[in-house]
Amino acid sequence: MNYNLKIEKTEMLTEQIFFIRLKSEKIAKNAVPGQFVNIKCCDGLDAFLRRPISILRTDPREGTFDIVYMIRGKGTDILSQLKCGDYLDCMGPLGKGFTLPEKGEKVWVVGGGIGIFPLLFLLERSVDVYKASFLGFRAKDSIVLQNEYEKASDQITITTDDGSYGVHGLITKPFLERLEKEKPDRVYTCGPTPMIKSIAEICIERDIFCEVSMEQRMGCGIGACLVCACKIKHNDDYEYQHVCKDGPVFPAEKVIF
Amino acid sequence: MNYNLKIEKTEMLTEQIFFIRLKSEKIAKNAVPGQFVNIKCCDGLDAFLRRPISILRTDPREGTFDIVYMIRGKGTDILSQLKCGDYLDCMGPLGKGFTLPEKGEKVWVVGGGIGIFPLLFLLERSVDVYKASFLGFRAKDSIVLQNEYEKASDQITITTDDGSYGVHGLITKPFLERLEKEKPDRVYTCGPTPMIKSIAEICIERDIFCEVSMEQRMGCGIGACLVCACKIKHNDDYEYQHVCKDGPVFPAEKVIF
Amino acid sequence: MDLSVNIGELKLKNPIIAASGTFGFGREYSEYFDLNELGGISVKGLTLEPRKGNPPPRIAETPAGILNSVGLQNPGVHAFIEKEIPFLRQFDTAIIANVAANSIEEYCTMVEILSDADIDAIELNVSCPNVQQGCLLFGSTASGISQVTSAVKKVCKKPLIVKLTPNVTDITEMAKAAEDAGAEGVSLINTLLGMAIDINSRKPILANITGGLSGPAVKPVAVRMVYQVANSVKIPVIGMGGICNADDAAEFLLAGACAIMIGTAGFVNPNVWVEVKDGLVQYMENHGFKSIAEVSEALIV
Amino acid sequence: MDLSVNIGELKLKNPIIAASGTFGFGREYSEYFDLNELGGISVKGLTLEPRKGNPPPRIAETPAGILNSVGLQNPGVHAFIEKEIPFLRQFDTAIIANVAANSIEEYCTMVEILSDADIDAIELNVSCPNVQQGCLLFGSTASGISQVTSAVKKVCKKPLIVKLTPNVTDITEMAKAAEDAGAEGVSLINTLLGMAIDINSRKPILANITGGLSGPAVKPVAVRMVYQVANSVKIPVIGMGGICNADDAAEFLLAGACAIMIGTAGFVNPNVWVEVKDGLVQYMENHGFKSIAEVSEALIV
Ligand SMILES: Cc1cc2nc3c(=O)[nH]c(=O)nc-3n(C[C@H](O)[C@H](O)[C@H](O)COP(=O)(O)OP(=O)(O)OC[C@H]3O[C@@H](n4cnc5c(N)ncnc54)[C@H](O)[C@@H]3O)c2cc1C
Ligand SMILES: Cc1cc2nc3c(=O)[nH]c(=O)nc-3n(C[C@H](O)[C@H](O)[C@H](O)COP(=O)(O)OP(=O)(O)OC[C@H]3O[C@@H](n4cnc5c(N)ncnc54)[C@H](O)[C@@H]3O)c2cc1C
Ligand SMILES: Cc1cc2nc3c(=O)[nH]c(=O)nc-3n(C[C@H](O)[C@H](O)[C@H](O)COP(=O)(O)O)c2cc1C
Ligand SMILES: Cc1cc2nc3c(=O)[nH]c(=O)nc-3n(C[C@H](O)[C@H](O)[C@H](O)COP(=O)(O)O)c2cc1C
Ligand code: FES
Ligand code: FES
Repeated sequence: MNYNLKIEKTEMLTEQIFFIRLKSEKIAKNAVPGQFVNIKCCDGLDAFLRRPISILRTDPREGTFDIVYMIRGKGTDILSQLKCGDYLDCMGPLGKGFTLPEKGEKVWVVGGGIGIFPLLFLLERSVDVYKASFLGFRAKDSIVLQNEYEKASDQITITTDDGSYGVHGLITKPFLERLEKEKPDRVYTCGPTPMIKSIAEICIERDIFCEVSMEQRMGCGIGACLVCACKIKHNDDYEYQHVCKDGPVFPAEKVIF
Repeated sequence: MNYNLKIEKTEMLTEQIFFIRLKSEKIAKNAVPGQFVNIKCCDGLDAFLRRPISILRTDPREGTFDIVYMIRGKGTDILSQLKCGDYLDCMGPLGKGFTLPEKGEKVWVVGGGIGIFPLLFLLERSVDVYKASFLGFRAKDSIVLQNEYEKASDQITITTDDGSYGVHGLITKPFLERLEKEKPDRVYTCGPTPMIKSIAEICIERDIFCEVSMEQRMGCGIGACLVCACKIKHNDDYEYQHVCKDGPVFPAEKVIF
Repeated sequence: MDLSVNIGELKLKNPIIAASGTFGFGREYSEYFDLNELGGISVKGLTLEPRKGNPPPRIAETPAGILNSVGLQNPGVHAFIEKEIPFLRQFDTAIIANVAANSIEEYCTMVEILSDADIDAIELNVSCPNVQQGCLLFGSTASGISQVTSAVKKVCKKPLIVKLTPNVTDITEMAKAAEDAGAEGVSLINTLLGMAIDINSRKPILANITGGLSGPAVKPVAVRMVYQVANSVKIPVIGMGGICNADDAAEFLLAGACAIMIGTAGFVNPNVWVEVKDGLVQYMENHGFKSIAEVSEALIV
Repeated sequence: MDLSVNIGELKLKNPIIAASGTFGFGREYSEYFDLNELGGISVKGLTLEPRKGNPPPRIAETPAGILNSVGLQNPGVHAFIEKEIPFLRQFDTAIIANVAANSIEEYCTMVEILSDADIDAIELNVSCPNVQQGCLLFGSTASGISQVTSAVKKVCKKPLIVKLTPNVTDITEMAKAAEDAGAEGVSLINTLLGMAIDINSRKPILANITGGLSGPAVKPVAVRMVYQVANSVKIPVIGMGGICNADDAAEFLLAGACAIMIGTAGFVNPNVWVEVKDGLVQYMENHGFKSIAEVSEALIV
């Protein structure tokens, strides 16, 4: 098998955040929201393992899909040097995605930092539903894809940790405030562990359907090596399931943070 | 210190052999024939150590120098992908070069394969002397820089192992035949060990001045790590000298092959 | 050209084996390549009871390698027999059961159970660095290895391979102990104990603090140990540690191995096992080797 | 910010030391950077008589590392004292004499001689993998280490550091043996024994067949051993093995080292020692560390 995909477009969204569009009929056709691709950032030893990156959205007609990533270390740094026309080795689509909402439901998505990326795909695939987006960023200069999320949502709330844009503080605040007034049918969340943990707890308390997308360091990316463990309730005990295969999306009430 | 040099020109001489011109006032000014540069073929881990490559020639006015290399493995393969305008990390000039001939002397150079490269610089720097070149190649398609060597020599003999060009067989044959008729003042040789060994022996027998340029795997390239050992006569015993610092050029009669 | 290899009664149609713990029970990779291509599969390390394994993170990337601290998460030997063997048996490839335990009794119980199961060989894992008691303890001394091996040997009805840890002063003593105690073969190396620290959080990257190093970084140590062991025992040696391509595999065979295992490289390239097999055939053709045995004896020193 | 470090009587102005055998006697690198930048220099391993060393090739490149088999080529302790100390003394940096020998007597004789020489410390090399007799033998057992160390200690008038080999089952036993025998500090790791084969010539790349592995590949093993040793002895620990940048150095300090040595990385980047020193200062500023000691105690487990 050959996993080299042609890069159709690259864009620098901020100093740290980059966009890549890749050609793949297979992934464009089969990917569902919440799934990811596992990327070999370069030949050779410099970023030895593959890097998991969420599928931001697909375009089945064009046979392309998009990813957006933030520079964190060696691998993403190397990715940021890729140009249109280069090839990138991606395995995917991988993992279990979100449960799509039913017609007419009220959907709230809550994302923080790089956790917002899998949620756009979910919003775009959720049709005939009411969609509210709660997005938390570090600061104004780290806000990306605002237009896309506005287009994909009926209502959008943005917070920044430093108050440099939108509501000042954590995204959980406006989320809670709105919960006082109304109750969504489904909540989907992805982002820093403290954030998704509190969103999950809030929803469980109120008994609202909630799915969380988890992150964990990976090896094989397909369920064979068992390194990407996520602690999951199992009867009155727990077991380690695996983010790459059983996840990255899990029912909030199942996850032991 | 910064060792990144701008690549001013690259050229593919054969499928396997490449030419690079690099900008460096320092190296262009100071390098002498027989010296080499030690090259970091890429950032990172894929070709971890530097690769020693001879200085083919310098252009002090332009402040450039040239190298020619053959693809052997990882490092040289990576080098072959470099383009004009890229930067290359080179330490040098390194090592001890050839003893230049005196006015009016008869100079013969004997090179085999990649061993021919340091000899061009020597020929071009040897003025007011008679210069004969004996160059051995694997086959016609591995012959490179023929014009340059013809320009730089008064007479040139080329052999190929398979007879596909020039004289059929090893370069030692025509070298010996000509020795029957006349005797040079100086012989300089570089190439495969069997070749330089026999050239050295032939010259020692006949008591002709002969210098050989040696190859050895290197670490630091500057004489600190002692890995690039070359067995050298020492009184009636031997000692290990070091190709990167005491060499690569050694007096033929000193080397224990 | 003859790619087949015999390790005691164990017959491998080719010397390419999936390394234990990197390949699960074959289900996942079966979607990426035809498992019939493999000489054998060493399954995830099995214990008598199911094991949850260690908390995450369980993996850290290091220069040219990885650290893992899975800690033998597995469904237990019974679930393996019921659920996994039937799946694996669909393929024409040897099933090697990798067995870990905390006591000699437990090793024996498991080997008894597996002796009546439909598997082709048992790989005694006395070298797992990621569990507290047992296991590695036995593998770290010659006496420990000979105790476990001879005890197991009494009840074992399958070819027995002892998997050695590289975290010892003299690997040849360990191999000899296994040979003397009746092992049909030895496999090496398991992982080198290592550690990585996140200098910003100031915490070890692995929740388990230390983990096992594998991948290209360990290859020179593995080749050296295979070479030493192959020159000190008469039983077949299965070599592994950082193999990423056919050249690496050839290096292990030249060092004296009769077969090789590949693990970590598969994380990056799920076709690696097939590519190594095809590349090895190419190498043997180019160098006029007619059998694996010829390669294993071709080193010139 | 206080970069100084004390190892017994040995005072280092900063924790960056050139690793033995990779830096000669400083002459070559003095043309590339100001040796006054270094906390110390551990010179090429010295023997009583001059040594020719092993035949070439003496180096092989491996994934993220190198193998070397220099075999202690050196001019002998007397030539060192006459010719090299005067050169090194021009610089404000600690001179650490790395001492290798084949017998306890020889170790003692050398240490006696060096005790009267103008050096700052002695690093007892009981861990060179590239010479036939002696050396590594002593370093591979706790009893060997305590014998050599206590014998040497009787005649040693300089701070004594024992350099440990990683090729052992339990590095903490070795460190404890050195501590109990009176060593002021331990340094680790020396090289991991490895091997590389040229699959086309079918010969080992090194004329010596095996050699010592160093460079980034060994870092996780080195960090783990430094962590284990720092938690099992009270004397200072000097860490090394694959350090290429300030982040790597910080990793070793967090693991419990009080100083670090750098060798192989200098082959690729002759400025590495200076860059690591400057980068470490940066790291300490960013994280509010005021002294090296604070970093050495900052690991959160
Ligand atoms: C299912 C999933 C989806 C993700 N989607 C995105 C996305 O859409 N956009 C985005 O910017 N990031 C995403 N991430 C995080 C991304 O994988 C890491 O930021 C990236 O692997 C860092 O690699 P690096 O080489 O830059 O960092 P390094 O620190 O050099 O990486 C070293 C090792 O640690 C692993 N690692 C480091 N941080 C993480 C992390 N947070 N999660 C998992 N592994 C990590 C790397 O994969 C690598 O193996 C996702 C992670 C997961 C698990
Ligand atoms: C003083 C000197 C001058 C040289 N000049 C030239 C030149 O002008 N043109 C040219 O094509 N080649 C030259 N060589 C040979 C060149 O250094 C090697 O071909 C090159 O290092 C191979 O690197 P690689 O990554 O392609 O091969 P790999 O096999 O991947 O290299 C692996 C390791 O072995 C070392 N190595 C492999 N072959 C040699 C060799 N023959 N000599 C030294 N080290 C080796 C490499 O440096 C590297 O450290 C010279 C060698 C020396 C010592
Ligand atoms: C994630 C992971 C899990 C492993 N689990 C086991 C195991 O359960 N039993 C075992 O004997 N070896 C186990 N190993 C060791 C491998 O089988 C192999 O010995 C080692 O990884 C070296 O080979 P490699 O470099 O090709 O991976 C594991 C290795 C990894 C990377
Ligand atoms: C070429 C070479 C020669 C060495 N010689 C010695 C030596 O003489 N004495 C010694 O104690 N260690 C010696 N070593 C080991 C280093 O001092 C150091 O312990 C090891 O290389 C790990 O550090 P590094 O990865 O930074 O190189 C040598 C290492 C290399 C690469
Ligand atoms: S990464 Fe291997 S199981 Fe998830
Ligand atoms: S390469 Fe280090 S001394 Fe020659």
